[in-house]
Amino acid sequence: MDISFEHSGDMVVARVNENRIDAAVAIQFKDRMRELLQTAAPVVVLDLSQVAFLDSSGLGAVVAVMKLLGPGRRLELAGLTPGVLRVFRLTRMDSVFTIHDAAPPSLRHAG
Amino acid sequence: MDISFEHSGDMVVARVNENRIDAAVAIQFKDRMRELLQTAAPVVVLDLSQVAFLDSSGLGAVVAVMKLLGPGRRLELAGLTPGVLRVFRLTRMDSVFTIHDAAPPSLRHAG
Amino acid sequence: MPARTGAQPACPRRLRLVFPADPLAVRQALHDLHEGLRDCPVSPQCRATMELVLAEVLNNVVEHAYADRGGEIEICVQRSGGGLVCCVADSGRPMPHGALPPGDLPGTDAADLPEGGFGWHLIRALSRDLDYRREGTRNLLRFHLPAM
Amino acid sequence: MPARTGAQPACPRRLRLVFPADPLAVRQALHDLHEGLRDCPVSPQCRATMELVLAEVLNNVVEHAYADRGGEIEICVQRSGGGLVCCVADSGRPMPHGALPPGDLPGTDAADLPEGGFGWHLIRALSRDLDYRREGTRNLLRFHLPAM
Ligand SMILES: Nc1ncnc2c1ncn2[C@@H]1O[C@H](COP(=O)(O)OP(=O)(O)O)[C@@H](O)[C@H]1O
Ligand SMILES: Nc1ncnc2c1ncn2[C@@H]1O[C@H](COP(=O)(O)OP(=O)(O)O)[C@@H](O)[C@H]1O
Repeated sequence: MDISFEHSGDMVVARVNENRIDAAVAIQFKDRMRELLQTAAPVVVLDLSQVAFLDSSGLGAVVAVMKLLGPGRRLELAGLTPGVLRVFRLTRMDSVFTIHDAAPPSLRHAG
Repeated sequence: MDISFEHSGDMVVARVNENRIDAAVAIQFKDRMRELLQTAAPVVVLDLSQVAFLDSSGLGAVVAVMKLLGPGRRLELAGLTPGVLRVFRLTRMDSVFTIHDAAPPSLRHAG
Repeated sequence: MPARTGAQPACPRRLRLVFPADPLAVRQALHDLHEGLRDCPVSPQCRATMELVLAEVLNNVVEHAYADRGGEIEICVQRSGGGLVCCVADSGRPMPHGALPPGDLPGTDAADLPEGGFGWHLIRALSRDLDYRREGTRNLLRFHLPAM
Repeated sequence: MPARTGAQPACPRRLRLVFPADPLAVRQALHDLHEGLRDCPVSPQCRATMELVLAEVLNNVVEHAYADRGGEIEICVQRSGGGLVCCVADSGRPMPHGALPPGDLPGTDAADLPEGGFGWHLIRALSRDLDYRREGTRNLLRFHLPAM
Protein backbone atom coordinates (compact mmCIF):
# COMPACT_ATOMS: atom_id res chain seq x y z
CA MET A 1 0.00 0.00 0.00
CA ASP A 2 1.79 3.08 -1.30
CA ILE A 3 0.86 6.21 0.68
CA SER A 4 3.13 9.25 0.61
CA PHE A 5 3.16 11.95 3.27
CA GLU A 6 3.87 15.65 2.86
CA HIS A 7 3.98 18.17 5.71
CA SER A 8 2.84 21.74 5.19
CA GLY A 9 2.59 23.91 8.31
CA ASP A 10 0.27 22.32 10.86
CA MET A 11 -1.22 20.11 8.20
CA VAL A 12 -0.12 16.82 6.71
CA VAL A 13 -1.28 15.53 3.34
CA ALA A 14 -1.48 11.75 2.91
CA ARG A 15 -1.66 10.82 -0.73
CA VAL A 16 -2.87 7.33 -1.60
CA ASN A 17 -0.89 6.22 -4.64
CA GLU A 18 -3.17 3.32 -5.44
CA ASN A 19 -6.03 2.70 -7.83
CA ARG A 20 -8.26 0.92 -5.37
CA ILE A 21 -9.11 0.81 -1.69
CA ASP A 22 -11.08 -2.43 -1.57
CA ALA A 23 -11.51 -5.47 0.67
CA ALA A 24 -8.13 -6.85 -0.45
CA VAL A 25 -6.21 -3.85 0.92
CA ALA A 26 -8.49 -2.20 3.50
CA ILE A 27 -6.50 -3.58 6.44
CA GLN A 28 -3.17 -2.63 4.85
CA PHE A 29 -4.52 0.87 4.26
CA LYS A 30 -5.51 1.22 7.92
CA ASP A 31 -2.20 -0.20 9.19
CA ARG A 32 -0.10 1.99 6.94
CA MET A 33 -2.05 5.11 7.92
CA ARG A 34 -1.70 4.23 11.59
CA GLU A 35 2.09 4.13 11.21
CA LEU A 36 2.26 7.36 9.29
CA LEU A 37 -0.04 9.19 11.70
CA GLN A 38 2.48 9.04 14.54
CA THR A 39 3.12 12.63 13.45
CA ALA A 40 1.40 15.31 15.55
CA ALA A 41 -0.21 17.48 12.84
CA PRO A 42 -3.70 18.56 13.95
CA VAL A 43 -5.16 18.36 10.42
CA VAL A 44 -4.67 15.36 8.13
CA VAL A 45 -5.83 15.69 4.54
CA LEU A 46 -6.33 12.40 2.74
CA ASP A 47 -5.70 12.89 -0.97
CA LEU A 48 -7.79 10.31 -2.82
CA SER A 49 -7.27 11.72 -6.31
CA GLN A 50 -5.51 8.53 -7.51
CA VAL A 51 -8.22 6.23 -6.16
CA ALA A 52 -10.74 5.29 -8.84
CA PHE A 53 -12.50 2.60 -6.81
CA LEU A 54 -13.48 2.37 -3.16
CA ASP A 55 -16.00 -0.11 -1.78
CA SER A 56 -17.63 -0.27 1.65
CA SER A 57 -14.57 -2.02 3.10
CA GLY A 58 -12.49 0.93 1.94
CA LEU A 59 -15.04 3.35 3.33
CA GLY A 60 -14.93 1.53 6.67
CA ALA A 61 -11.14 1.81 6.67
CA VAL A 62 -11.29 5.58 6.07
CA VAL A 63 -13.73 5.90 8.99
CA ALA A 64 -11.42 3.79 11.14
CA VAL A 65 -8.51 6.12 10.36
CA MET A 66 -10.61 9.12 11.36
CA LYS A 67 -11.33 7.43 14.69
CA LEU A 68 -7.62 6.64 15.17
CA LEU A 69 -6.89 10.36 15.08
CA GLY A 70 -8.97 10.90 18.19
CA PRO A 71 -10.88 13.99 19.21
CA GLY A 72 -8.04 16.57 19.05
CA ARG A 73 -7.29 16.06 15.35
CA ARG A 74 -9.24 16.18 12.12
CA LEU A 75 -9.28 14.01 8.96
CA GLU A 76 -10.34 15.83 5.79
CA LEU A 77 -10.75 14.39 2.31
CA ALA A 78 -9.63 15.82 -1.01
CA GLY A 79 -9.56 14.93 -4.68
CA LEU A 80 -12.43 12.42 -4.62
CA THR A 81 -13.04 10.82 -8.01
CA PRO A 82 -16.70 10.44 -9.09
CA GLY A 83 -16.91 6.76 -8.14
CA VAL A 84 -15.49 7.38 -4.68
CA LEU A 85 -17.67 10.42 -4.06
CA ARG A 86 -20.72 8.36 -4.97
CA VAL A 87 -19.98 5.85 -2.19
CA PHE A 88 -19.66 8.67 0.38
CA ARG A 89 -22.94 10.23 -0.83
CA LEU A 90 -24.96 6.99 -0.89
CA THR A 91 -23.89 6.11 2.65
CA ARG A 92 -24.35 9.69 3.95
CA MET A 93 -20.72 9.70 5.06
CA ASP A 94 -20.26 12.89 3.01
CA SER A 95 -21.95 14.60 5.98
CA VAL A 96 -19.36 13.27 8.41
CA PHE A 97 -16.20 14.39 6.61
CA THR A 98 -15.01 17.74 5.35
CA ILE A 99 -14.62 17.06 1.64
CA HIS A 100 -12.52 19.46 -0.41
CA ASP A 101 -13.42 19.86 -4.06
CA ALA A 102 -9.98 19.73 -5.56
CA ALA A 103 -6.53 18.35 -4.85
CA PRO A 104 -5.25 19.17 -1.36
CA PRO A 105 -4.01 22.77 -0.86
CA SER A 106 -0.35 21.90 -0.42
CA LEU A 107 -0.27 20.16 -3.79
CA ARG A 108 -2.31 22.85 -5.50
CA HIS A 109 0.61 25.29 -5.19
CA ALA A 110 3.00 22.78 -6.73
CA GLY A 111 0.78 21.88 -9.71
CA MET B 1 8.85 -4.85 -15.01
CA ASP B 2 11.44 -3.99 -12.39
CA ILE B 3 14.99 -4.78 -13.57
CA SER B 4 17.96 -3.09 -11.94
CA PHE B 5 21.38 -2.70 -13.55
CA GLU B 6 24.78 -2.67 -11.94
CA HIS B 7 28.06 -2.16 -13.75
CA SER B 8 31.23 -3.88 -12.64
CA GLY B 9 34.25 -3.55 -14.90
CA ASP B 10 33.43 -4.79 -18.40
CA MET B 11 30.43 -6.66 -17.08
CA VAL B 12 26.89 -5.57 -16.33
CA VAL B 13 24.54 -7.43 -14.01
CA ALA B 14 20.81 -7.17 -14.76
CA ARG B 15 18.77 -8.24 -11.78
CA VAL B 16 15.13 -9.12 -12.37
CA ASN B 17 13.24 -7.94 -9.29
CA GLU B 18 10.10 -9.88 -10.12
CA ASN B 19 8.62 -13.19 -9.03
CA ARG B 20 7.60 -14.35 -12.47
CA ILE B 21 8.60 -14.10 -16.10
CA ASP B 22 5.47 -15.45 -17.74
CA ALA B 23 3.26 -14.77 -20.77
CA ALA B 24 1.79 -11.69 -19.07
CA VAL B 25 5.16 -9.92 -18.88
CA ALA B 26 7.42 -11.61 -21.46
CA ILE B 27 7.14 -8.68 -23.89
CA GLN B 28 7.72 -6.12 -21.14
CA PHE B 29 10.79 -8.07 -20.04
CA LYS B 30 12.22 -8.03 -23.56
CA ASP B 31 11.44 -4.34 -24.08
CA ARG B 32 12.93 -3.28 -20.77
CA MET B 33 16.09 -5.33 -21.37
CA ARG B 34 16.43 -3.83 -24.86
CA GLU B 35 16.39 -0.32 -23.33
CA LEU B 36 18.86 -1.18 -20.62
CA LEU B 37 21.24 -2.95 -23.00
CA GLN B 38 22.13 0.26 -24.83
CA THR B 39 25.23 0.03 -22.62
CA ALA B 40 28.32 -1.39 -24.29
CA ALA B 41 29.45 -4.01 -21.73
CA PRO B 42 30.62 -7.16 -23.52
CA VAL B 43 29.26 -9.52 -20.84
CA VAL B 44 25.73 -9.25 -19.47
CA VAL B 45 24.83 -11.42 -16.48
CA LEU B 46 21.11 -11.91 -15.94
CA ASP B 47 20.45 -12.42 -12.24
CA LEU B 48 17.30 -14.56 -11.95
CA SER B 49 17.56 -15.25 -8.22
CA GLN B 50 14.26 -13.47 -7.51
CA VAL B 51 12.36 -15.32 -10.23
CA ALA B 52 10.50 -18.33 -8.84
CA PHE B 53 8.50 -19.02 -12.01
CA LEU B 54 9.39 -18.89 -15.68
CA ASP B 55 7.34 -20.51 -18.44
CA SER B 56 8.18 -21.08 -22.10
CA SER B 57 7.14 -17.50 -22.95
CA GLY B 58 9.68 -16.29 -20.40
CA LEU B 59 12.28 -18.68 -21.77
CA GLY B 60 11.61 -17.36 -25.28
CA ALA B 61 12.08 -13.81 -24.00
CA VAL B 62 15.45 -14.68 -22.44
CA VAL B 63 16.55 -16.22 -25.75
CA ALA B 64 15.35 -13.12 -27.59
CA VAL B 65 17.47 -10.92 -25.30
CA MET B 66 20.52 -13.08 -26.02
CA LYS B 67 19.92 -12.55 -29.75
CA LEU B 68 19.51 -8.80 -29.22
CA LEU B 69 23.06 -8.67 -27.87
CA GLY B 70 24.45 -9.82 -31.19
CA PRO B 71 27.61 -11.85 -31.85
CA GLY B 72 30.15 -9.55 -30.08
CA ARG B 73 28.53 -9.80 -26.63
CA ARG B 74 27.52 -12.58 -24.27
CA LEU B 75 24.46 -13.20 -22.05
CA GLU B 76 25.12 -15.36 -18.99
CA LEU B 77 22.63 -16.53 -16.38
CA ALA B 78 23.00 -16.61 -12.61
CA GLY B 79 21.00 -17.44 -9.51
CA LEU B 80 18.50 -19.78 -11.18
CA THR B 81 15.89 -21.09 -8.75
CA PRO B 82 14.99 -24.80 -9.02
CA GLY B 83 11.77 -24.17 -11.00
CA VAL B 84 13.54 -21.94 -13.51
CA LEU B 85 16.51 -24.28 -13.88
CA ARG B 86 14.10 -27.14 -14.62
CA VAL B 87 12.65 -25.27 -17.61
CA PHE B 88 16.14 -24.65 -19.02
CA ARG B 89 17.06 -28.33 -18.53
CA LEU B 90 13.86 -29.79 -20.02
CA THR B 91 14.22 -27.66 -23.15
CA ARG B 92 17.99 -28.24 -23.43
CA MET B 93 18.55 -24.51 -23.31
CA ASP B 94 20.93 -25.12 -20.43
CA SER B 95 23.41 -26.13 -23.15
CA VAL B 96 23.04 -22.80 -24.92
CA PHE B 97 23.70 -20.46 -21.98
CA THR B 98 26.53 -20.19 -19.51
CA ILE B 99 24.74 -20.77 -16.22
CA HIS B 100 26.48 -19.70 -13.00
CA ASP B 101 25.68 -21.65 -9.89
CA ALA B 102 25.27 -18.78 -7.48
CA ALA B 103 24.37 -15.12 -7.43
CA PRO B 104 26.31 -13.03 -9.96
CA PRO B 105 29.94 -12.30 -9.01
CA SER B 106 29.49 -8.56 -8.52
CA LEU B 107 26.83 -9.15 -5.90
CA ARG B 108 28.73 -11.98 -4.23
CA HIS B 109 31.34 -9.51 -2.98
CA ALA B 110 28.66 -7.27 -1.52
CA GLY B 111 26.74 -10.03 0.23
CA MET C 1 -0.62 -6.13 -22.67
CA PRO C 2 0.28 -8.94 -25.01
CA ALA C 3 -3.32 -10.21 -25.03
CA ARG C 4 -5.79 -8.80 -27.51
CA THR C 5 -3.06 -7.74 -29.90
CA GLY C 6 -4.86 -7.62 -33.19
CA ALA C 7 -8.07 -8.49 -31.40
CA GLN C 8 -11.39 -7.75 -33.03
CA PRO C 9 -13.90 -5.97 -30.83
CA ALA C 10 -16.38 -8.56 -29.66
CA CYS C 11 -19.12 -8.35 -27.09
CA PRO C 12 -19.78 -11.77 -25.58
CA ARG C 13 -23.40 -12.85 -25.23
CA ARG C 14 -22.76 -13.78 -21.65
CA LEU C 15 -19.85 -13.66 -19.22
CA ARG C 16 -19.31 -16.41 -16.70
CA LEU C 17 -16.62 -16.71 -14.02
CA VAL C 18 -15.88 -19.28 -11.32
CA PHE C 19 -13.24 -18.40 -8.74
CA PRO C 20 -12.29 -18.89 -5.10
CA ALA C 21 -13.82 -16.80 -2.29
CA ASP C 22 -10.69 -14.74 -1.67
CA PRO C 23 -10.24 -10.93 -1.85
CA LEU C 24 -7.60 -11.00 -4.60
CA ALA C 25 -9.58 -13.43 -6.73
CA VAL C 26 -12.61 -11.17 -6.26
CA ARG C 27 -10.56 -8.23 -7.46
CA GLN C 28 -9.44 -10.11 -10.55
CA ALA C 29 -13.03 -11.22 -11.26
CA LEU C 30 -14.25 -7.61 -11.13
CA HIS C 31 -11.43 -6.64 -13.47
CA ASP C 32 -12.27 -9.50 -15.86
CA LEU C 33 -15.94 -8.51 -16.02
CA HIS C 34 -15.09 -4.85 -16.54
CA GLU C 35 -12.74 -5.81 -19.39
CA GLY C 36 -15.12 -8.41 -20.76
CA LEU C 37 -17.78 -5.74 -21.33
CA ARG C 38 -15.33 -3.34 -22.95
CA ASP C 39 -16.64 -3.85 -26.47
CA CYS C 40 -20.29 -4.02 -25.38
CA PRO C 41 -22.94 -1.33 -25.72
CA VAL C 42 -23.01 -0.81 -21.95
CA SER C 43 -22.23 2.66 -20.57
CA PRO C 44 -19.13 3.29 -18.43
CA GLN C 45 -21.51 4.34 -15.61
CA CYS C 46 -23.33 1.03 -15.78
CA ARG C 47 -20.03 -0.87 -15.73
CA ALA C 48 -18.84 1.18 -12.73
CA THR C 49 -22.11 0.41 -10.93
CA MET C 50 -21.69 -3.28 -11.71
CA GLU C 51 -18.18 -3.19 -10.27
CA LEU C 52 -19.35 -1.59 -7.01
CA VAL C 53 -22.49 -3.70 -6.50
CA LEU C 54 -20.68 -6.95 -7.30
CA ALA C 55 -17.79 -5.94 -5.03
CA GLU C 56 -20.25 -5.57 -2.15
CA VAL C 57 -22.05 -8.81 -2.92
CA LEU C 58 -18.79 -10.73 -3.30
CA ASN C 59 -17.15 -9.28 -0.21
CA ASN C 60 -20.17 -10.45 1.77
CA VAL C 61 -19.95 -13.93 0.29
CA VAL C 62 -16.23 -14.10 1.21
CA GLU C 63 -16.71 -12.71 4.73
CA HIS C 64 -20.13 -13.94 5.77
CA ALA C 65 -21.37 -16.83 3.60
CA TYR C 66 -17.95 -18.51 3.63
CA ALA C 67 -16.79 -16.80 6.87
CA ASP C 68 -13.29 -16.25 5.37
CA ARG C 69 -12.85 -20.01 5.05
CA GLY C 70 -12.85 -20.03 1.25
CA GLY C 71 -15.09 -21.78 -1.26
CA GLU C 72 -16.30 -21.40 -4.81
CA ILE C 73 -18.15 -18.41 -6.26
CA GLU C 74 -19.87 -18.36 -9.64
CA ILE C 75 -20.96 -15.20 -11.47
CA CYS C 76 -22.97 -14.68 -14.64
CA VAL C 77 -23.46 -11.32 -16.30
CA GLN C 78 -25.77 -10.90 -19.28
CA ARG C 79 -26.84 -7.80 -21.17
CA SER C 80 -30.48 -6.84 -20.99
CA GLY C 81 -31.61 -3.69 -22.76
CA GLY C 82 -28.79 -1.24 -22.17
CA GLY C 83 -28.40 -2.66 -18.66
CA LEU C 84 -27.17 -5.88 -17.12
CA VAL C 85 -28.56 -8.90 -15.30
CA CYS C 86 -26.16 -10.37 -12.75
CA CYS C 87 -26.30 -13.74 -10.96
CA VAL C 88 -24.07 -14.79 -8.10
CA ALA C 89 -24.02 -18.30 -6.62
CA ASP C 90 -22.13 -19.67 -3.64
CA SER C 91 -22.25 -22.78 -1.45
CA GLY C 92 -21.76 -20.99 1.86
CA ARG C 93 -24.17 -20.67 4.71
CA PRO C 94 -27.59 -19.17 4.04
CA MET C 95 -28.54 -15.53 4.64
CA PRO C 96 -29.58 -14.80 8.22
CA HIS C 97 -33.32 -15.67 8.61
CA GLY C 98 -33.27 -16.98 5.03
CA ALA C 99 -33.74 -13.51 3.61
CA LEU C 100 -31.72 -10.54 2.39
CA PRO C 101 -30.50 -8.12 5.07
CA PRO C 102 -32.63 -4.94 5.09
CA GLY C 103 -29.69 -2.70 4.29
CA ASP C 104 -30.57 0.04 6.75
CA LEU C 105 -27.90 2.68 6.93
CA PRO C 106 -25.96 2.71 10.19
CA GLY C 107 -26.22 6.05 12.04
CA THR C 108 -23.66 8.82 11.61
CA ASP C 109 -23.38 9.67 15.28
CA ALA C 110 -20.00 11.39 15.57
CA ALA C 111 -19.32 9.68 18.90
CA ASP C 112 -19.67 6.20 17.45
CA LEU C 113 -19.08 6.17 13.73
CA PRO C 114 -19.78 2.88 11.94
CA GLU C 115 -16.91 1.10 10.16
CA GLY C 116 -19.16 -1.41 8.43
CA GLY C 117 -22.73 -2.32 7.66
CA PHE C 118 -22.91 -0.26 4.45
CA GLY C 119 -22.80 -3.18 2.02
CA TRP C 120 -26.45 -4.12 1.59
CA HIS C 121 -27.48 -0.49 1.59
CA LEU C 122 -25.27 0.14 -1.45
CA ILE C 123 -26.46 -3.03 -3.17
CA ARG C 124 -30.12 -2.10 -2.65
CA ALA C 125 -29.58 1.53 -3.64
CA LEU C 126 -27.97 0.67 -6.97
CA SER C 127 -29.75 -2.50 -8.12
CA ARG C 128 -33.30 -3.39 -9.21
CA ASP C 129 -35.34 -6.60 -8.87
CA LEU C 130 -33.02 -8.04 -6.26
CA ASP C 131 -33.90 -11.69 -5.72
CA TYR C 132 -32.43 -14.19 -3.24
CA ARG C 133 -33.10 -17.91 -3.15
CA ARG C 134 -31.58 -20.82 -1.27
CA GLU C 135 -31.49 -23.84 -3.56
CA GLY C 136 -30.27 -26.98 -1.81
CA THR C 137 -26.89 -25.99 -0.41
CA ARG C 138 -26.44 -22.95 -2.64
CA ASN C 139 -27.25 -19.27 -2.31
CA LEU C 140 -28.52 -17.74 -5.54
CA LEU C 141 -28.66 -13.97 -5.89
CA ARG C 142 -29.95 -12.21 -8.97
CA PHE C 143 -30.37 -8.54 -9.74
CA HIS C 144 -30.71 -6.05 -12.52
CA LEU C 145 -28.58 -2.97 -13.16
CA PRO C 146 -30.46 -0.42 -15.24
CA ALA C 147 -28.96 1.32 -18.28
CA MET C 148 -27.46 4.65 -17.22
CA MET D 1 -4.18 -10.89 3.63
CA PRO D 2 -7.52 -10.34 5.28
CA ALA D 3 -8.93 -13.57 3.82
CA ARG D 4 -8.49 -16.81 5.68
CA THR D 5 -8.12 -15.08 9.03
CA GLY D 6 -9.10 -17.75 11.44
CA ALA D 7 -9.48 -20.15 8.53
CA GLN D 8 -9.51 -23.88 9.18
CA PRO D 9 -7.24 -25.91 6.92
CA ALA D 10 -9.48 -27.52 4.33
CA CYS D 11 -8.61 -29.42 1.20
CA PRO D 12 -11.41 -29.12 -1.35
CA ARG D 13 -12.51 -32.30 -3.10
CA ARG D 14 -12.24 -30.55 -6.43
CA LEU D 15 -11.21 -27.10 -7.67
CA ARG D 16 -12.99 -25.49 -10.57
CA LEU D 17 -12.29 -22.14 -12.24
CA VAL D 18 -13.84 -20.29 -15.16
CA PHE D 19 -12.06 -17.18 -16.43
CA PRO D 20 -11.33 -15.18 -19.58
CA ALA D 21 -8.55 -16.14 -21.99
CA ASP D 22 -6.22 -13.31 -21.00
CA PRO D 23 -2.65 -13.51 -19.61
CA LEU D 24 -3.45 -11.76 -16.33
CA ALA D 25 -6.54 -13.88 -15.69
CA VAL D 26 -4.39 -16.95 -16.43
CA ARG D 27 -1.87 -15.77 -13.88
CA GLN D 28 -4.57 -15.32 -11.25
CA ALA D 29 -6.03 -18.76 -12.06
CA LEU D 30 -2.64 -20.40 -11.53
CA HIS D 31 -2.31 -18.54 -8.25
CA ASP D 32 -5.82 -19.59 -7.17
CA LEU D 33 -5.11 -23.26 -7.89
CA HIS D 34 -1.78 -23.14 -6.11
CA GLU D 35 -3.45 -21.57 -3.07
CA GLY D 36 -6.48 -23.84 -3.31
CA LEU D 37 -4.26 -26.90 -2.88
CA ARG D 38 -2.36 -25.41 0.05
CA ASP D 39 -4.04 -27.54 2.68
CA CYS D 40 -4.04 -30.67 0.51
CA PRO D 41 -1.73 -33.69 0.75
CA VAL D 42 -0.04 -32.77 -2.54
CA SER D 43 3.71 -32.15 -2.56
CA PRO D 44 5.14 -28.70 -3.35
CA GLN D 45 6.90 -30.29 -6.36
CA CYS D 46 3.60 -31.58 -7.72
CA ARG D 47 2.00 -28.17 -7.27
CA ALA D 48 4.95 -26.50 -9.03
CA THR D 49 4.62 -28.97 -11.91
CA MET D 50 0.90 -28.24 -12.10
CA GLU D 51 1.63 -24.53 -12.30
CA LEU D 52 4.10 -24.96 -15.15
CA VAL D 53 2.11 -27.48 -17.19
CA LEU D 54 -1.14 -25.52 -16.83
CA ALA D 55 0.69 -22.28 -17.69
CA GLU D 56 1.83 -23.86 -20.97
CA VAL D 57 -1.60 -25.31 -21.74
CA LEU D 58 -3.37 -22.04 -20.94
CA ASN D 59 -0.92 -19.83 -22.81
CA ASN D 60 -1.57 -21.96 -25.87
CA VAL D 61 -5.33 -21.65 -25.45
CA VAL D 62 -5.00 -17.85 -25.17
CA GLU D 63 -2.60 -17.50 -28.11
CA HIS D 64 -3.62 -20.28 -30.48
CA ALA D 65 -7.10 -21.64 -29.72
CA TYR D 66 -8.50 -18.13 -29.17
CA ALA D 67 -5.82 -16.37 -31.24
CA ASP D 68 -5.59 -13.56 -28.64
CA ARG D 69 -9.24 -12.67 -29.27
CA GLY D 70 -10.44 -13.74 -25.81
CA GLY D 71 -13.01 -16.32 -24.75
CA GLU D 72 -13.83 -18.53 -21.80
CA ILE D 73 -11.54 -21.15 -20.23
CA GLU D 74 -12.65 -23.74 -17.69
CA ILE D 75 -10.29 -25.74 -15.46
CA CYS D 76 -10.90 -28.62 -13.07
CA VAL D 77 -8.27 -30.05 -10.78
CA GLN D 78 -8.91 -33.13 -8.69
CA ARG D 79 -6.64 -35.14 -6.43
CA SER D 80 -5.87 -38.69 -7.45
CA GLY D 81 -3.50 -40.72 -5.31
CA GLY D 82 -0.83 -38.24 -4.29
CA GLY D 83 -1.06 -36.66 -7.74
CA LEU D 84 -3.57 -34.58 -9.66
CA VAL D 85 -5.92 -34.95 -12.59
CA CYS D 86 -6.39 -31.73 -14.58
CA CYS D 87 -9.03 -30.88 -17.19
CA VAL D 88 -9.00 -27.79 -19.38
CA ALA D 89 -11.86 -26.82 -21.71
CA ASP D 90 -12.13 -23.98 -24.22
CA SER D 91 -14.37 -23.03 -27.12
CA GLY D 92 -11.61 -21.87 -29.45
CA ARG D 93 -10.53 -23.42 -32.69
CA PRO D 94 -9.50 -27.07 -32.74
CA MET D 95 -5.93 -28.34 -32.55
CA PRO D 96 -4.15 -28.42 -35.91
CA HIS D 97 -5.06 -31.73 -37.68
CA GLY D 98 -7.43 -32.50 -34.79
CA ALA D 99 -4.60 -33.86 -32.67
CA LEU D 100 -2.09 -32.72 -30.09
CA PRO D 101 1.13 -31.16 -31.46
CA PRO D 102 4.03 -33.64 -31.24
CA GLY D 103 6.05 -31.41 -28.94
CA ASP D 104 9.37 -31.94 -30.68
CA LEU D 105 12.08 -29.75 -29.25
CA PRO D 106 13.25 -27.00 -31.60
CA GLY D 107 16.99 -27.21 -32.42
CA THR D 108 19.61 -25.32 -30.42
CA ASP D 109 21.59 -24.17 -33.44
CA ALA D 110 23.50 -21.13 -32.13
CA ALA D 111 22.98 -19.30 -35.42
CA ASP D 112 19.19 -19.50 -35.21
CA LEU D 113 18.02 -20.00 -31.65
CA PRO D 114 14.28 -20.66 -31.20
CA GLU D 115 12.19 -18.18 -29.20
CA GLY D 116 9.14 -20.45 -29.04
CA GLY D 117 7.84 -23.92 -29.71
CA PHE D 118 8.79 -25.29 -26.27
CA GLY D 119 5.25 -25.45 -24.86
CA TRP D 120 4.03 -28.89 -25.90
CA HIS D 121 7.41 -30.40 -25.19
CA LEU D 122 7.17 -29.26 -21.56
CA ILE D 123 3.56 -30.41 -21.28
CA ARG D 124 4.41 -33.86 -22.63
CA ALA D 125 7.57 -34.16 -20.53
CA LEU D 126 5.80 -33.45 -17.26
CA SER D 127 2.33 -34.99 -17.67
CA ARG D 128 0.96 -38.53 -18.05
CA ASP D 129 -2.09 -39.91 -19.90
CA LEU D 130 -2.49 -36.77 -21.97
CA ASP D 131 -5.84 -36.90 -23.76
CA TYR D 132 -7.36 -34.45 -26.26
CA ARG D 133 -10.88 -34.51 -27.61
CA ARG D 134 -12.96 -32.11 -29.65
CA GLU D 135 -16.55 -32.23 -28.42
CA GLY D 136 -18.91 -30.11 -30.49
CA THR D 137 -17.34 -26.66 -30.44
CA ARG D 138 -15.14 -27.32 -27.40
CA ASN D 139 -11.59 -28.53 -26.90
CA LEU D 140 -11.22 -30.87 -23.94
CA LEU D 141 -7.79 -31.65 -22.60
CA ARG D 142 -7.14 -33.99 -19.73
CA PHE D 143 -3.93 -35.16 -18.10
CA HIS D 144 -2.46 -36.63 -14.99
CA LEU D 145 0.38 -35.25 -12.86
CA PRO D 146 2.06 -37.97 -10.84
CA ALA D 147 2.81 -37.65 -7.14
CA MET D 148 6.37 -36.44 -6.66
N1 LIG E 1 -23.77 -13.32 1.75
C1 LIG E 1 -24.12 -13.35 3.05
N2 LIG E 1 -24.30 -14.51 3.69
C2 LIG E 1 -24.61 -14.52 4.98
N3 LIG E 1 -24.80 -13.42 5.74
C3 LIG E 1 -24.63 -12.23 5.18
C4 LIG E 1 -24.30 -12.13 3.81
N4 LIG E 1 -24.22 -10.83 3.50
C5 LIG E 1 -24.51 -10.16 4.64
N5 LIG E 1 -24.74 -10.97 5.65
C6 LIG E 1 -25.11 -10.52 7.03
O1 LIG E 1 -25.72 -9.23 6.90
C7 LIG E 1 -24.99 -8.22 7.64
C8 LIG E 1 -25.01 -6.88 6.90
O2 LIG E 1 -24.20 -6.93 5.74
P1 LIG E 1 -23.57 -5.61 5.13
O3 LIG E 1 -24.64 -4.57 4.97
O4 LIG E 1 -22.83 -5.94 3.87
O5 LIG E 1 -22.53 -5.09 6.20
P2 LIG E 1 -21.11 -5.70 6.68
O6 LIG E 1 -20.74 -6.80 5.74
O7 LIG E 1 -20.20 -4.52 6.57
O8 LIG E 1 -21.35 -6.16 8.08
C9 LIG E 1 -23.62 -8.81 7.84
O9 LIG E 1 -22.96 -8.30 8.95
C10 LIG E 1 -23.90 -10.32 7.92
O10 LIG E 1 -24.27 -10.67 9.23
N1 LIG F 1 -4.53 -24.95 -27.82
C1 LIG F 1 -4.14 -24.92 -29.11
N2 LIG F 1 -5.07 -24.75 -30.07
C2 LIG F 1 -4.67 -24.69 -31.36
N3 LIG F 1 -3.39 -24.80 -31.77
C3 LIG F 1 -2.43 -24.98 -30.88
C4 LIG F 1 -2.77 -25.06 -29.49
N4 LIG F 1 -1.63 -25.26 -28.82
C5 LIG F 1 -0.64 -25.31 -29.72
N5 LIG F 1 -1.11 -25.13 -30.99
C6 LIG F 1 -0.25 -25.15 -32.22
O1 LIG F 1 0.90 -25.95 -31.91
C7 LIG F 1 2.12 -25.21 -32.07
C8 LIG F 1 3.16 -25.61 -31.03
O2 LIG F 1 2.79 -25.17 -29.72
P1 LIG F 1 3.88 -24.92 -28.59
O3 LIG F 1 4.75 -26.13 -28.49
O4 LIG F 1 3.20 -24.53 -27.33
O5 LIG F 1 4.77 -23.71 -29.11
P2 LIG F 1 4.41 -22.16 -29.27
O6 LIG F 1 3.10 -21.91 -28.63
O7 LIG F 1 5.55 -21.49 -28.55
O8 LIG F 1 4.40 -21.93 -30.74
C9 LIG F 1 1.69 -23.75 -31.98
O9 LIG F 1 2.56 -22.88 -32.65
C10 LIG F 1 0.29 -23.78 -32.59
O10 LIG F 1 0.34 -23.71 -33.98
